[in-house]
Amino acid sequence: MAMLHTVNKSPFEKRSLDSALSHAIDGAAILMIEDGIYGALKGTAVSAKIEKALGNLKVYVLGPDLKARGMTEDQVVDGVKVVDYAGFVDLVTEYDKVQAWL
Amino acid sequence: MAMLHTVNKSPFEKRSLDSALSHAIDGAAILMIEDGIYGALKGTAVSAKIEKALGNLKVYVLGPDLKARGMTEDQVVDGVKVVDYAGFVDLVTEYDKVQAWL
Amino acid sequence: MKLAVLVNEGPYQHQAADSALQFVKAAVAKGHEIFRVFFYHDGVNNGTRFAIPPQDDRNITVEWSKLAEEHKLDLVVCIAAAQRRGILDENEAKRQGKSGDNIAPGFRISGLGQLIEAGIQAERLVVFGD
Amino acid sequence: MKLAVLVNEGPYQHQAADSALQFVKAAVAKGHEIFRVFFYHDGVNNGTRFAIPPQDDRNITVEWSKLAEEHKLDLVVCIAAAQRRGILDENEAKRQGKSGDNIAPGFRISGLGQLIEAGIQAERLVVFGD
Amino acid sequence: MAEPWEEEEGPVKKFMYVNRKAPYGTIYALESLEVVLIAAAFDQDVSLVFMDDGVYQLKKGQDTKGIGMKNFSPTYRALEGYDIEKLYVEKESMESRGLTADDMIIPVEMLSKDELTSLMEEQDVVMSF
Amino acid sequence: MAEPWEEEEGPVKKFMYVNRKAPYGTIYALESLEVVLIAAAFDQDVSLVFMDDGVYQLKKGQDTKGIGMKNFSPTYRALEGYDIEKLYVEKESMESRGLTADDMIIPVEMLSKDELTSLMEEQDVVMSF
Repeated sequence: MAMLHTVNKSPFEKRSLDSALSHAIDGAAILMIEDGIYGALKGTAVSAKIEKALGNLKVYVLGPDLKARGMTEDQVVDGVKVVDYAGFVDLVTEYDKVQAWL
Repeated sequence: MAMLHTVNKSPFEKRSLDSALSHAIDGAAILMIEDGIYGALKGTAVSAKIEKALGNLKVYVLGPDLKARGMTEDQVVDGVKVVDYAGFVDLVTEYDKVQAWL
Repeated sequence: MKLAVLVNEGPYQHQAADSALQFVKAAVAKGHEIFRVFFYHDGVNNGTRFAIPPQDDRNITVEWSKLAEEHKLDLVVCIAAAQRRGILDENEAKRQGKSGDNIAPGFRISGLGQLIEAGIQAERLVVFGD
Repeated sequence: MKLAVLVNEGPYQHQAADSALQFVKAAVAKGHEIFRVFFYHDGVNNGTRFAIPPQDDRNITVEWSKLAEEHKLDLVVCIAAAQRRGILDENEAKRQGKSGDNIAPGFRISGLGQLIEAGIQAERLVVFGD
Repeated sequence: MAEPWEEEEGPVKKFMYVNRKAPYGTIYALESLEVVLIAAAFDQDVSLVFMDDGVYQLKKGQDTKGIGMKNFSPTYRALEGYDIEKLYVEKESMESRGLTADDMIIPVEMLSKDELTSLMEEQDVVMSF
Repeated sequence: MAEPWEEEEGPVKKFMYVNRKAPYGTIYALESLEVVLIAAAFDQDVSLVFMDDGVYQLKKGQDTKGIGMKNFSPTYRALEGYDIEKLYVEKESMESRGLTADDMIIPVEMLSKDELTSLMEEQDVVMSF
């Protein structure tokens, strides 16, 4: 399996989501955690980035971080999968390695 | 005098320069310090932002931060003024108030 | 699977320490081995026993200490980063002529080699930071 | 002119503390009055005397302490932020039942009201952070 | 007109607290709120602004149980009791994030970027978190 | 081919250190370098990458006297002595910042974003600062 890329910052504040997306190969995964979850939402000025990324990447978002920020699963872009911390651990073991785009 | 806006982050990493520029009135000043100095340089993908801002704003960059990062005064966009810490203090007293776009 | 975790920020200011803590709890619950948790940069501030967060808030350092005791976790604070930021154990305090130390139970201070070793020995390294 | 300074980050991890220090030095050199330097968020970590940076690097806390002594600066560490992050003076340590304190000379621990007062009394407030 | 006993307490300054960070990812939102609660005791003219990712601080329905942190969003509802009534959100920040007034935990006044910029210029002290 | 005494020391892993932050504004560049210097003693396969604002770490002519901090950029020149010879900068990061190979304090190999992405996928461990 390819790499798991984690993104923990809001795409409205920092450019790390762009860096992650442009360095992920086909079949790699992006996991949005902490303030990174704002990048996974429908109907925002950056939603199109993730919609496009879903063409060749798996995209995940951390549910507990979503809920903490008052966002629900149905606000997430279609095709983005919601995982909990146990799912985060599974992703880490399923993919070959992890790169944190801090 | 209007407000002095300080920006301390690289415009390639964070969006705080954009926020500062879009909330500065005519006659206000922008001072770029720390990693913010990268926004003051000629020939980069973001130089046009400052060139445009110079139309209605005063733009300053902190010399010691410029030199620390290996940049020289002649690499700064024409019209941007280089100040030292004493000049920073002067700007703080000349303008009515200071807003730090952290 | 054998996992290692790197924490680059102190508690409270950034969520990194919380995220790392939740991740480690979930990994342990799934039966994975945590080879080591390494604290670098401001991450060393996770290891001060002097912190007293408000009573209605979590105490991140106490949670690390408890987790370490329950699951025999190896919590390593980088010595160089700790010196810069004022995290001391008894030995370091004596060696540096400082009056007292502030390291929390379950944490130990050691060198950066422990991070590289974690990278070699563990099958995955997961990094939490700003 | 009467100036106040707010420092929101700890030393070393971010340049904020260095910038604040250089700014205060320059302001004092120009004859301005520094009404107060207030340390908030991780900024409270400027006030630990336990830090031992490498010998070829600056010691930010020692520089604050020296500056405070030379120019009678009022260096105030926010009590709530300090409790969260493990910065204690003798009183606080006793009150909280902690073994020892780590506050550096020239710093005092006080409430957030001191920041608001600085905003009221000073003619300019300059903020340094991440 | 200021009453005479108010005059005695010194000048009333216009303080604006600008919140530009999302909650929980960093502590700035929470510790900024702690400043504002203290500020309320000083009888100054206080405004709170939420712009950029700061608008997320007021999102309804926050539930932090899963991340082990305290949900401090109910405190925003208490601000009125502290006589802090000038709360503003920036329209452009809301729109680019797909948020509307209905998403907010408390009623706030929506200002355009230009209106907010003007208001900011009227202040004596701006503290940004 | 590995020599027999190298075999004894356990597996050689491919470690990549990714530097994405500018120097001095934050400590990550300096403390990342400290990791790399220690890593050199472990006989692993080490690569250093400079991308995004990390390319600024290698800018020639750094002079930190005015900010009171230590100029650590000469240490990059010492990396060769530690047998750390795989240094890469990302072409796209350089170009958007108006930098060329001539601006760099040491000779580095310039890789395109796609080449760098492939190289990153070949690694066993990626540490990013």
